[in-house]
Amino acid sequence: MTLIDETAPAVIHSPQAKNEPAAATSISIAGALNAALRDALAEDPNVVVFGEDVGPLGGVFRITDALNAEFGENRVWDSPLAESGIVGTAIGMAMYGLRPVIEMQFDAFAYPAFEQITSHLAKMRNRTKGRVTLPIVIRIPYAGGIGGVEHHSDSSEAYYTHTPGLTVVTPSNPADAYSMLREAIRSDDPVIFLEPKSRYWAKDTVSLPVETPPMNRAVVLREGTDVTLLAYGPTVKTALHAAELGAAEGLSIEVVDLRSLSPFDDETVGASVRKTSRAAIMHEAAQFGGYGAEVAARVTERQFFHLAAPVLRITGFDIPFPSPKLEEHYLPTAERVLAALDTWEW
Amino acid sequence: MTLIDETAPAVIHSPQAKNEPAAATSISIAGALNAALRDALAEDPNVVVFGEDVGPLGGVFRITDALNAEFGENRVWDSPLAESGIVGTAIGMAMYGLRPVIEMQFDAFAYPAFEQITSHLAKMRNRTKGRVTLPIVIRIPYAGGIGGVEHHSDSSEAYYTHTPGLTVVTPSNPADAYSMLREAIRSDDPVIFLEPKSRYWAKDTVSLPVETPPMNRAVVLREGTDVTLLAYGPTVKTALHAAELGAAEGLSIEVVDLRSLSPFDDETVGASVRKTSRAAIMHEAAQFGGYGAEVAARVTERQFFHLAAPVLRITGFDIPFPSPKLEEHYLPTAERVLAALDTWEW
Amino acid sequence: MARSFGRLGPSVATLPRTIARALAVPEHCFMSDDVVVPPLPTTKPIRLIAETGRAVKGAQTAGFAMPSVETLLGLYRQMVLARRFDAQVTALTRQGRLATYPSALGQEACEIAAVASLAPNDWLFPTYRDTIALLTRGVSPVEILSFFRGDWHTGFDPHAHHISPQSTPLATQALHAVGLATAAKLKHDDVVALTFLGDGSTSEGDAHEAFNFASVWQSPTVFVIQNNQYAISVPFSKQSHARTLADRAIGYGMPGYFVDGNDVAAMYAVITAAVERARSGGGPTMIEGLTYRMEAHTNSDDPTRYREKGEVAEWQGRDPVDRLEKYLTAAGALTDDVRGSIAADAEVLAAATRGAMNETPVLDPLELFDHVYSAERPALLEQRAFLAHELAQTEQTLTEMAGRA
Amino acid sequence: MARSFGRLGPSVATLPRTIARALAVPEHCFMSDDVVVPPLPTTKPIRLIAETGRAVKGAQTAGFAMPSVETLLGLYRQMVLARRFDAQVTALTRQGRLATYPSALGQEACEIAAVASLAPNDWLFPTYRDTIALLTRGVSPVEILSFFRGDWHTGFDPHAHHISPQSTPLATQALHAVGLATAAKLKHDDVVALTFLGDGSTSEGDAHEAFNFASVWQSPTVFVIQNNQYAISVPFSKQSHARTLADRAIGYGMPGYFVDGNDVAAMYAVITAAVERARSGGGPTMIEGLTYRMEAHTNSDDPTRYREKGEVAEWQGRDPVDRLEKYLTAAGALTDDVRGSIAADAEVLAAATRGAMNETPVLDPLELFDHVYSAERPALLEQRAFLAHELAQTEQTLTEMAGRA
Ligand SMILES: Cc1ncc(C[n+]2csc(CCOP(=O)(O)OP(=O)(O)O)c2C)c(N)n1
Ligand SMILES: Cc1ncc(C[n+]2csc(CCOP(=O)(O)OP(=O)(O)O)c2C)c(N)n1
Ligand SMILES: [Mg+2]
Ligand SMILES: [Mg+2]
Repeated sequence: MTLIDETAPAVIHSPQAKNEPAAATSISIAGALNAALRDALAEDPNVVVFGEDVGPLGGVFRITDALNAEFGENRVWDSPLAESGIVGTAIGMAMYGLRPVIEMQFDAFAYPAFEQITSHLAKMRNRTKGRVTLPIVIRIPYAGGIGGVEHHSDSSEAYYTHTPGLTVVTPSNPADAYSMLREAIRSDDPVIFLEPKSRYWAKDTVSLPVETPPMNRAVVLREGTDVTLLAYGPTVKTALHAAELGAAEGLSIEVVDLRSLSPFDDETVGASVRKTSRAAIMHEAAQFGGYGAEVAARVTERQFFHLAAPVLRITGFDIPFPSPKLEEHYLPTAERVLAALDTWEW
Repeated sequence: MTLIDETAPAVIHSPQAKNEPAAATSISIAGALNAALRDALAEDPNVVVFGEDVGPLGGVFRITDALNAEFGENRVWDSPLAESGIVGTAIGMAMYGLRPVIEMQFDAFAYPAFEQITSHLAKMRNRTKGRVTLPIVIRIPYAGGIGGVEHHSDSSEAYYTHTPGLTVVTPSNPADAYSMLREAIRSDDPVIFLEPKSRYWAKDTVSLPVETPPMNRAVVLREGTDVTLLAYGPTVKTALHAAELGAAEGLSIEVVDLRSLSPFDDETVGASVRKTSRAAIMHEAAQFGGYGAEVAARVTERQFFHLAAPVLRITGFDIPFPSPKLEEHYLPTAERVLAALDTWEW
Repeated sequence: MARSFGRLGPSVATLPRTIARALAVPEHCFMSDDVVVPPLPTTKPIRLIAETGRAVKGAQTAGFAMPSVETLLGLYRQMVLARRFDAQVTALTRQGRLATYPSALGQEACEIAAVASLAPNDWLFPTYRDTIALLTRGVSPVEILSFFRGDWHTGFDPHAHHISPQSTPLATQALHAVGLATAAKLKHDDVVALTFLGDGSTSEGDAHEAFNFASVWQSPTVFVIQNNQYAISVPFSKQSHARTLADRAIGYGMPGYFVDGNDVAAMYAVITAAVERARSGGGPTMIEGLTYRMEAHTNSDDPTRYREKGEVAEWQGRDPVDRLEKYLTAAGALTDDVRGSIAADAEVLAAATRGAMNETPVLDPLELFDHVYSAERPALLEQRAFLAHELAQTEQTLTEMAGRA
Repeated sequence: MARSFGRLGPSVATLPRTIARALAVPEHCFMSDDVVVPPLPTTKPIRLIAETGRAVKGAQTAGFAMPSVETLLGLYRQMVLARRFDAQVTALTRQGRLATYPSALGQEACEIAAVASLAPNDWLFPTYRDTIALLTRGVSPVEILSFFRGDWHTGFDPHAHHISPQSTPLATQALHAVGLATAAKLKHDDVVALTFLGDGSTSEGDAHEAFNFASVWQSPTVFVIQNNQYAISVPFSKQSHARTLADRAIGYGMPGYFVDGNDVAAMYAVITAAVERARSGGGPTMIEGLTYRMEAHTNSDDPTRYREKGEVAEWQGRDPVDRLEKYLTAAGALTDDVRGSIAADAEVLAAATRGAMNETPVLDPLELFDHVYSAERPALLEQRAFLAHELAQTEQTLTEMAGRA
């Protein structure tokens, strides 16, 4: 195999212009991510996509579907099977001006790249006083809910959010998936782009290209007055469901989709908590040292005298992610949210 | 090189019997760790020690000093230079009944082993319903304060404490260093044994062998009534210093050495916080998503109505660990502790 | 260890250390005293039975001798059973009874030859692909399939079978194999560890580290690389630029063999020799079996996206079971009777497998908390109590609903 | 790319693909069309100048031609300057002016030959050991030593010099080199990436992944392994069981060369050929230079714990600078005048280095927050403000104390 493919189509695809949006259609998160990659590849010749099975197969989740055929082997290709190699070579490419968008096939399979991510990707800008920037997006399908066998359902966000130098975001719906991935690719900082794999096929009616709020901002998805329920990625749907159930019981739950895990949008969250005076955070990852700990700690630090009760965490248990037949007992549910809210003295 | 060394001394070294303790002598943390390894090697023929430079050199911090000569190449040896290989082969050895004690040369150089640690070491017992246990100790010199160049001063505890299946402990003084390492080696679970490298040469008068409280318990090092100051590893000394300074200002600070990061000793900490009604946690790692977040979150969850103020975090900044000439500005100091306590309304 | 060195197939004997040295470069600098310098693996795979079913003579055998007809008949039986089992499991997976199943259809020669080469005390380190190897080693269908059905991560007792859990993180298990083999060596035990690896997984850093640790420590480890030419969708040509993967062996100072992975006779002869060599203190060996993954990667894969039907058809013509069948039939060992009785056994196995998978497993969600640590943790007991309470409530609700209905 | 393939030294020409193939095994299965099959590297290192200072003839040159006297004189000058610089920095470190310094004393031939082989647009990926390579490429002493003094992690502009930051995490930089070279290839730019690796670091998984990615992608990368026979205290015999590290090349289908790393003529000839080959589309090359680390690993190391003085003395007798000096003197190129003027330049460099290191750097702690992200983060600005406040208070206290005194 030679990388240079002289037969690749030379056509430059122009992304749909912003002022003439396509008609609204029903699109899944997977479809929106695919569209975002296609538009980014078309717009910027420095964008390249590579990783395991992202070529002709289109990725095991089909997020890169048809891109190899459309843009050729020089823009979208299958690499050898080695995650440290994928991240490490992406770093070298970014040093030369490319903007690699790489895929880790599943959450737990990004761990072999941990050294490249923590010691180089996250630190390069800092090490070089801003002289070397690494505009790289690492796409990671994460979390459970699809009945995956072991190592296919980890929620690894806490490892990345604790690492200074990384930006960590996660969309929960098709419009954000498109808009946030485009923004991540345009970012000059490395972005860990966490894709909630159980939500890949969730659809919404969207007209692409779409621009949603900046990816570093949280968004209030549903207003409420009694409690602020913070969620992200795969738990957003559950949070909205909990709010429905709560409403039926007369509880007014405000649902905030964090979207950006690092940085954390203190402003939006703070405003909501000051309004409701109670907060809870949901995630699938184990609770101990999970992302929810940071959320609980900083919300408490900043809003202590507005809080009527301790911040609750509705999360996975402190155990390895279970096998397919048992994951339903692990994953946080709307019922668990309500049960948790019930533990507060009101 | 053949591993089997028929010329190795066949002598079995008997550890000093518990009922005849040696006379108390001045010993450093490094010396205590070395003694613990020696006694463990002598006591249990299944204990083996290997890693980078742990043989004739005795490790770059001399923690394995003289053990190679004393126990021979079959018990204490230099491995090839590959951290994933070291952890991965230790796993296979433990499956066969050995109790490997392995060294990662510096905190950031454990990252290449991250997949072996998270996907196998932490999960093996669970994957096999308890049928395969991995009694492995990974010793990791961690944190800053020694003027190390980049990648030599990371505080990586949050990565390990968030990983279910791992036990994570860190001593702050020679007696604990000895006792906790002995206990870690006896444990049937994998233990991440974090050694505060800036404190390696701190001495105390101890008579070995010494048995301190179980390694899963926190210890109140100094009693106080106004605030509970939680610290571990390298920050314990700073915490005690802060308590001195506080006392001079009329502030009674209770200092708790956590010792065990996972599990967290809710009982000891809870009792202290209920007494003082205020708590602060110190660590060198970056604050965002750091171990202090878990401590703040769970202390708040469990003691909310006993707390007069939010739990404070006195930690590193959310930046990569600085170069030697700038680390003093990064590391938490006793002055910062007092300044932080000053931000509370009393 | 006062053991003699093992043989590793007559014509692939290890060379004496007659290599020219740099003047003035001390010997220890670049070669230790017991380095064995094998010749480069051939690029024509070692083969004992041709596709026609006839015995191969000459250079391509690399001097390996044909296993006895009894041995081959035993291998044949295992291959037929394994294939029937594999087909049954694939069918059950299509019916939705299993969460996933990576079939080894077409790879039976590699799988069975490897297992057959091991003594009971030896250890096997399989991947997700090597289910039929577990079967052949005696793990029961339900214990095996518990993992793929999704009951628990590992359904069998590794210590009872000397088989590690099937590894999903690629190449990681190779290091475990090296570690276990080294531990056995340190204890002077007669134990060899054999690990499977896929072609794709050889690209991982862990594969390299395993090869290197094994050779530096001269650990009794056998690496069996099943080069089935695909890593999910990625063809071997995008995985490696080398002539063969077996060529890697020279860089570790260990013998490497490139073998026709669809010829069970050749695989058995080479692996047996390697196991014997490891057993007798001769260190590790790398063996590449060239084979083909006939099925999709797993049931959720769509191979039409990345490979031509013609290619699959071509490899159908190189089927490992057919080939052996022809040979044994010509040798007069595989009579219709024998064939019939093996086929009948295979049906019994398939029926037992179906039966086992048609039963609904009884799982206790509270067991989730029981195997995380050896000692109880108060915080985990709290979480366990929470789930117990939730389950009790659900139970109660269900009872109430049933009462009302 | 319509470029011609590069030469890689006459006698080590790449073989045509005349390798026997398996019958019935489709060609694409185990070898792609442009695989180059080099012969195994020799185990006697390639050498052009003997330790006596005389030119080597015959097989040991592997057909590589002696560089011109002008070229060698240039290399000599750089080696002398580098050695003087290295000695000066070691002395400054002993005086406590630097936090740490890993000396490359004895490895000048590898370091200087590699840098000299590169064109300005090519990129260098050095490790902590390769400081004199940076010097030779034109980075100023203060920009280099800023890292070792502890001012900041990287003191120079990588883009200005086409040199990546000196890498501490072992072998990681090799992947960066492959990535950069691949990007340049994709952009049809005439850029080669050269990375240094230590013998110890070849044991890391990343080294393997870098070799493999480079060969699969045919990226214009040159791997220069400085086998100085120690990884801190661990001798090479505990690092690898292979004949030579260059033997690894065959397993990636790339040319590998085992070279006398204390012979700058040989290192220069082989690396230059590899760079040229990469430049003209011929893909990556692996080169092992056998050399010796004369100093301790760093100033905080104590080599008496793990190696004999005799061994060091032996290698002193193989000094790379001495050897070249003899050759050039015999060739009449190195007159006392020339030698004197080079020595004088070296003293100027040493003085400048001393001067630079005797100045106290002015560091702004607040800059700690300025380069973590491209965009400002409110929470980080809060932390910055906290430190600013703390610094101002300290300042004020100092002023007050000074006022009182
Ligand atoms: C570390 C890691 N990365 C990625 C994956 C996802 N994955 C599972 S199987 C597979 C292909 C493996 O190919 P190969 O090693 O050839 O084995 P085969 O499936 O062909 O038997 C990939 C990429 C994984 N399981 N582990
Ligand atoms: C991933 C990693 N592990 C461990 C270390 C600690 N360490 C620094 S240098 C060194 C030895 C490296 O030896 P070698 O690659 O031969 O290079 P040399 O120092 O001899 O130039 C070690 C173990 C490190 N820097 N990075
Ligand atoms: Mg495969
Ligand atoms: Mg070295």
